[in-house]
Amino acid sequence: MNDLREQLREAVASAFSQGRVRSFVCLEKGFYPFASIPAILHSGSEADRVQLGLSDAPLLAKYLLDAPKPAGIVVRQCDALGVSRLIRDRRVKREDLYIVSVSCPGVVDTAKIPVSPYQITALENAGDALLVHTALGRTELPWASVLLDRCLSCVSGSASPDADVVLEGEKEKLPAPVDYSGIDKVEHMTPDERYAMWEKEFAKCIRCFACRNACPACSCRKCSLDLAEPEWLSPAVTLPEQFMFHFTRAYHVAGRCVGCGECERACPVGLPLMKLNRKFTRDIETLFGVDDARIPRDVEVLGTFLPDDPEEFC
Amino acid sequence: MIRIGVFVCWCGSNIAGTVDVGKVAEESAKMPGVVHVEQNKYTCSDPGQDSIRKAIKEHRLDRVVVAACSPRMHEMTFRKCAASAGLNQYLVEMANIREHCSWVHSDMSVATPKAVDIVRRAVAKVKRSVPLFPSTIPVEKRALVIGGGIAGIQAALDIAEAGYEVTIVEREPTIGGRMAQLDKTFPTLDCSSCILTPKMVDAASHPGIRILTCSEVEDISGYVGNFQVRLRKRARSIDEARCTACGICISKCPTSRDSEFNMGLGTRKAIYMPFPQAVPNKPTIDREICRHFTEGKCGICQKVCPSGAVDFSQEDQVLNEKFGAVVAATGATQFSVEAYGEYGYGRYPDVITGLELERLISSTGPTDGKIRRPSDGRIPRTVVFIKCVGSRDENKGYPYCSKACCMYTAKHAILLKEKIPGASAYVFYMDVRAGGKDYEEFYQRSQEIGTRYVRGRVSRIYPLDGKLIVQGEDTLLGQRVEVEADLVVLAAAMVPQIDAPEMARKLGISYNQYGFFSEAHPKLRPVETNTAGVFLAGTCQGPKDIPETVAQASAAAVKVISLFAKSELTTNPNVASVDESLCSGCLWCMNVCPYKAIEEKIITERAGKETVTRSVASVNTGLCQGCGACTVACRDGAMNLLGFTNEQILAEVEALCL
Amino acid sequence: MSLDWQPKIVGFTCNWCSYAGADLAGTSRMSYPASVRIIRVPCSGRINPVFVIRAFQRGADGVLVAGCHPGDCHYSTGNMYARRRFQVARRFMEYLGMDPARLEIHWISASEGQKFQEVIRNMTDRIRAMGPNRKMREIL
Amino acid sequence: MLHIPKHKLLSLLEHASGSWQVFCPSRQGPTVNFGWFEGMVDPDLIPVNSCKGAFLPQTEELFTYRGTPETGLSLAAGVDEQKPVLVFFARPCDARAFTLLDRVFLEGEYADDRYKNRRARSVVVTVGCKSPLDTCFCTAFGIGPDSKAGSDVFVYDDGTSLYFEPLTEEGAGFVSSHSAYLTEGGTPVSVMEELRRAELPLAGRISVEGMAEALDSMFDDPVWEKMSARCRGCGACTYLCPTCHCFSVFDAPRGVRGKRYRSWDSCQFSDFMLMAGGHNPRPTRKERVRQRFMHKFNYSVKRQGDYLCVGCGRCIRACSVGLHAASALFDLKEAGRCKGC
Amino acid sequence: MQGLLIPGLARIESVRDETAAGDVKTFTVEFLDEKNRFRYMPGQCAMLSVIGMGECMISITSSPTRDRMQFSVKRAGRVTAALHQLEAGHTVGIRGPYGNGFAVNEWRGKRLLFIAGGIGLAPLRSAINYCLDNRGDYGPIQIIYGARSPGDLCFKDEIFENWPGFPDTLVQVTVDKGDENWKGPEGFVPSFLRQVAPRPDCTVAVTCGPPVMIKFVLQALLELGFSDEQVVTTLELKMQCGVGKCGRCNIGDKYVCVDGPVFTLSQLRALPAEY
Repeated sequence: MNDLREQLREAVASAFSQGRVRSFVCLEKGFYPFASIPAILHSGSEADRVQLGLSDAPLLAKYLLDAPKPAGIVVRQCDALGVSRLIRDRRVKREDLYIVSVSCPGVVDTAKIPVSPYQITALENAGDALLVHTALGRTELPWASVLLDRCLSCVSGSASPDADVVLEGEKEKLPAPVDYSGIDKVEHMTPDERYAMWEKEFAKCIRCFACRNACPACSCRKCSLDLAEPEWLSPAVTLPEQFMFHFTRAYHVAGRCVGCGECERACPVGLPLMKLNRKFTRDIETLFGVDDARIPRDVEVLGTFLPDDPEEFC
Repeated sequence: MIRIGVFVCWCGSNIAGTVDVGKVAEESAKMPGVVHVEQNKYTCSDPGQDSIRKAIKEHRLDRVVVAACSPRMHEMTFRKCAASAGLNQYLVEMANIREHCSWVHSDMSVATPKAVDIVRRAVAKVKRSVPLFPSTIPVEKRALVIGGGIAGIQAALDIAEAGYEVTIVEREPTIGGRMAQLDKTFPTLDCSSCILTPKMVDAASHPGIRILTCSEVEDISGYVGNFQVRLRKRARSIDEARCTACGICISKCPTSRDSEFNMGLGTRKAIYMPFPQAVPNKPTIDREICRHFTEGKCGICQKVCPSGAVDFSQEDQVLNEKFGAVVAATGATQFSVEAYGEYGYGRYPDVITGLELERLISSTGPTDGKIRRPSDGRIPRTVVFIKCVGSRDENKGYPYCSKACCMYTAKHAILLKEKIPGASAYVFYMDVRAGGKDYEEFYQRSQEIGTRYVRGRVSRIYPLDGKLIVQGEDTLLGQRVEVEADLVVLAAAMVPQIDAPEMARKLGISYNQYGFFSEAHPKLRPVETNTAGVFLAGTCQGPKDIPETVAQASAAAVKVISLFAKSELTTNPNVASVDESLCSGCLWCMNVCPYKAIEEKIITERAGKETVTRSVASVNTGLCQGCGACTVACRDGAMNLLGFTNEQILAEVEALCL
Repeated sequence: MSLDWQPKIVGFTCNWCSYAGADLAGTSRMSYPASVRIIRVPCSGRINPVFVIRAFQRGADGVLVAGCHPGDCHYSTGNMYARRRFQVARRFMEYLGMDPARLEIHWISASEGQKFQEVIRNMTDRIRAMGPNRKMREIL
Repeated sequence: MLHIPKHKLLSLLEHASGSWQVFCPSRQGPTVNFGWFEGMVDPDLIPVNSCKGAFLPQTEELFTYRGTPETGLSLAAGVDEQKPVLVFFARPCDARAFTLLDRVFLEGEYADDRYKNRRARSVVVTVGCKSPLDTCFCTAFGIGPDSKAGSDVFVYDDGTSLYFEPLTEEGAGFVSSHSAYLTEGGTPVSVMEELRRAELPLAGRISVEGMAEALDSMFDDPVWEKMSARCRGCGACTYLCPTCHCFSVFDAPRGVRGKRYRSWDSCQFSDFMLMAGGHNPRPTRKERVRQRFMHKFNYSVKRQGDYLCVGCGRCIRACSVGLHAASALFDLKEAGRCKGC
Repeated sequence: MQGLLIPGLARIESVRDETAAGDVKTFTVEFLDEKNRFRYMPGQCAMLSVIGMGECMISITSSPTRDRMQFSVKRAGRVTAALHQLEAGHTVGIRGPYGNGFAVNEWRGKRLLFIAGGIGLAPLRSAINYCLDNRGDYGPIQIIYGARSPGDLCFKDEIFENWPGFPDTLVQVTVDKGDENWKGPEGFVPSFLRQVAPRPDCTVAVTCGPPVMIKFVLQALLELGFSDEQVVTTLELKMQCGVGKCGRCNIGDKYVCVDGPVFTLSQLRALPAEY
């Protein structure tokens, strides 16, 4: 663990010293010990700030948009997908990037820890268990029970293929297929029940755009939802507009969502946004025979077709 | 300000009979932007159009809505009318209150409010219309025909006859293509070369036609009327101007290899002419085997050539030329029948393909027209024909029907009997398809002369003392059949050229799952492609026989001619357009464009203090046909379709729902 | 729900097939309920699923999306994209609670005036039975 | 002191909602959110959002209009519910925040009539913070779990009963009008003690001592660059903040009629300041993040004599990249100190 | 109508094209309802609504000493473009007055130097006419006005006929680039200002125009010996409410809408450079 961090630190430092990068996107210690935060380094001397981020680590890919190029970035598998998304969307050029990939045992979701995260003094990855240290003492929790959802169905624990540097550490312990049970639940409701449910959820939405701004698939220079003309979305926060907002957001990432769940993690009022994204992902996989639609491809699923595509219209 | 005029048409009683036109006019007057409303008995009539012109001037109208019939009926009429009054014709919008309203409803109380809605929609849309200006593009009146087979030759001749320059590009040393390899043609049994060679000569001698053999298309860019084409003319090593085609060089050449023209049944020299009537009638040096090139020795041909036409130093030429239209006539090839191991092609020399048989029958062939077995040269007494080899077979070949095989097999059977009296012919078939003028009769004839048609597939062929035992099943009698054959002929399917997809990409046209080029519309635009200015002729579009091929070639020629008949093309201004300030440059729009009309463009702009360069999508208005698929693929709303903008459509939706 | 209530159906039709089909219904005087209001677009590939949501927002009781039959697109492939887009988008609207019957997608050729008539008749009947749409609808 | 068993609380609110618009916390799936009373109330958890929406709704109708500029217009001002607003179970920080919003919307040359109407006759019932979160640091701003500022009624929760202590006339009015549900007797001494003694560990880590003055000279400090680098530019912090009050005004035309709305807006959004000509005085996250914290910890002190932050910790819980009042105050303090050395 | 953010409806009495390009129009308006009328001072602004499109803050270009209220608007964004679409007889919404305005009372007895570029003359025009209508109260008035071309000059009748007619009033007009019938001086305002070199003593210099011009005009004034306190300018920022609540138009702790738009150079120097 720590020696992985050491390797990482060296990788970052040498990237600067070799003049491979002008900036480096990584994680650093945050205000709270449990939550590391994104950082953009500008010189090798800052390399010590680099952290692996055992818990609540935000996704980094999108910081590449503004980082001075060539830019380095530390990626886990989830981030690698995000980077690959941005490359496919031509928002960054691969040649402008220096990708250091670290294999990742999964990221702890402190929301799943029974103690208040803010009381955590330290977290410790002890093989199949997580050790939570607080002022009051030490709690041991089964590893699987504390991971972010995205980690439970990690595309693959192994480091991303096209990295410049691959740092092998502990591998993802339990990559499992995406859990669609949440979607099933909704699908089994009647339309009215579904509508009532979403109405309740969307009523909570404060339209802060945290979901959009956190999403590696939402990288437009100017989001069409911000335009005054044509007004795709009214700034008025009313239920019909909330439906418009969430439909459009989800539709725009349909077939492009990398399944990182950062939108959901970023949502301050806890909307189940992945319930929207995953619906598209699964439909696309089942309808168009795409295997694992989370992986960015050279042709968008909705940007192509098969002569005998299925349809349920009439 | 926006000053919209609304003209509500009675269309006699067609509209006024079921729609309260007065009410519609009254309501229209209240719509935002509307400053003038009038009713006309027949708006499309001269007085009607005059009143529009008058109103445009008197009321300073800058937008016009005509509430009348379908735009498919009269949009052009009213656009011209507005234009004649000095208003940009794209500031006219029609509200279809006849076909979509008065003619489908009888109750005025429901038809009238609906008509009002329809007008409101048109008003809302036209309010957001902007003047559009069709651009005109010049037409380079030279046609490029790719492929010098019968399709290419026919197309070239027709185009040239109309007085336009044509260039035929043929990768072989001669034009003529597959048809030149054939002996006789069904159903008339006239000799192939007898009807083909004159055409070849016509083409060669036609002042308007230039033939580039040993040549290939390397790249095509541009768009209808203005294609930039890069051609490579491979070195022939012969000075065509000097060569008199005396043929001494050929006779003296020490090196030889299997003849492609004879399907490998005979040989040819390193310096050769594919066949005597080749056009141009000049030899070519095959540098792959010529000793001068392989070993640096030899050079006999050069020594013996009386006119000093042999030129080893000749180099490939690259020609960059401009053409206004392209006819793809790249033809098809023969299914590689090795896929059917049970037929033993390749293992047993006396198992041959239809095209090989053509060469054996042909007087210019390796056997001077005598049908002899490749193995021992003996005259075969019993010949088995197997149809649908590679066609109508999803497992080993293709699901489609190769179309010509039934007829040429019938032809082969007939010719066999002619050439070898008393010989017997068996035809294993799945169905006999003889759709076509005189085809059925021709097939009947082949039966009358004793050809035995066995319905069923051949399961196995094996040699047994000098013969080929053909085992199969007669599915009609439901019994196994076994034939002792001297020769087995496989009716190999017509399949696309292996490099067809590559050519399609060069041409920017699409192709089907097998590799045949796709026409713009299977019924209504059979020779056009979805790239304007590129047309299809012959088997590159799908299996065809000669008559069909020639017909399609002439059709393609007509398309080219009518294109050249215009001095310049006016492009439809309802094309996609990019708001570069919004475009993120993801270029996903490129994928969905059926016309390759979107390309990347690098722009430089000020971003705060420094200047930055970034890439955005850019629409080639010459190529764009205005379908709008790209606009929906564009998430940031940067891609819009002029005349059907997002602003307009959203406004229409709103207007209809209010 | 009073029987004389007329649902409001917004119809997006491609110019080459379905709009012409509607025209044909007209020229052949095939009557159908006065529920549908047509917006003409070049191709079903031009129709953005977001337009549909906007229609429901503004008060449509149903939306019809119509284009050339797959394979017959005037622009060769536009309706193929439309088919994919609306296949997933329609399922998604359903998932959000919109009754699927309120959004219909049909392939109507220029020669299918009768089909157009039937589509409108059936759709209108179904929506009449459901009553006015309240979902995603703004109150003015 | 008048009190009511917790399980009877709902019936009290049911009754109250007859003559009041009740704004209170209720459980929404995993979280507790403030919102208009719909038969549910949750007095225990600190809501995710603040209750500023009671007086400054996220979106409100300023007026509706008919007609067009060309054909003539008529306006009709949007009207509020006639019932007065009852904010139930505000937290001391929320209540205090109201007093800060009042300075913005009620004081000075222009009083905001819409805000004023809702605020007038309103009653704020605040519940003592028995179990403050680890993200709470209100004490850093002189507020505490038992602060009464901005409240009309203060409620003590001893776990089984709620004790009502009227602080103002309006408060007293509200309590007496619901005396039917309340029984007299007893003082929740232990709870009061508990509240007084309540410790906020976080408050220890940060102090706003002299922050305003320090910031005077830090407008061009590199710390802003460092802090803002990770900002995702969303509005979560500002929208959940009980004191942020930026809004925008816009029209929603529908044919020949329409509405003019006012909606929350956020200084963190990239085109918050974008001008018609294309000029943007705050083009990057740096300027926007700086604006937010300068406004809270410097500008507002100069304008209204007080910090525009109550230490509720909502931004701490809201921000997905740990850029919040606490971290900012911490970093700014550091930066300020470094300047010294 | 009651309501802080609710405009009063006004009728457009007339619309005048100021520039050849037609990008500046002057609207003369009259409230439909007497009680919406408001008193204002030169330099103050009002929120102009095209109902259904939106609002924008526009400086009042007429002088309170004249009876009709006027606004000169340059086409810049959506709202101003929509405003330009309107004609006499159409309805707009107006609320105000907002902002501090010019300290015309403190100017009494002083010499006044107005320096404007392009549409920047609009707010100054209000003050100029105010001072001219109270001519006796003020010392000599010098007006230096410039524009890109003769066609871009606004209020031509006033700068060429009306104003020069007043006693002790000097109007000097320059254009960046003249045309065939342009007789006057050519050159940018700042350099022209240096040539003219007005005297600083007991003078108030009031300037408004495009940011670049202001930047160099301020330099020039300082060179000419003006002090920060003597120099007055107006600022423009995006505004939504106009009453210091929407939190948009602040520069440091000052809101342009209520503390501005008029600032002395010394006040500006105290503010962070974020505009």
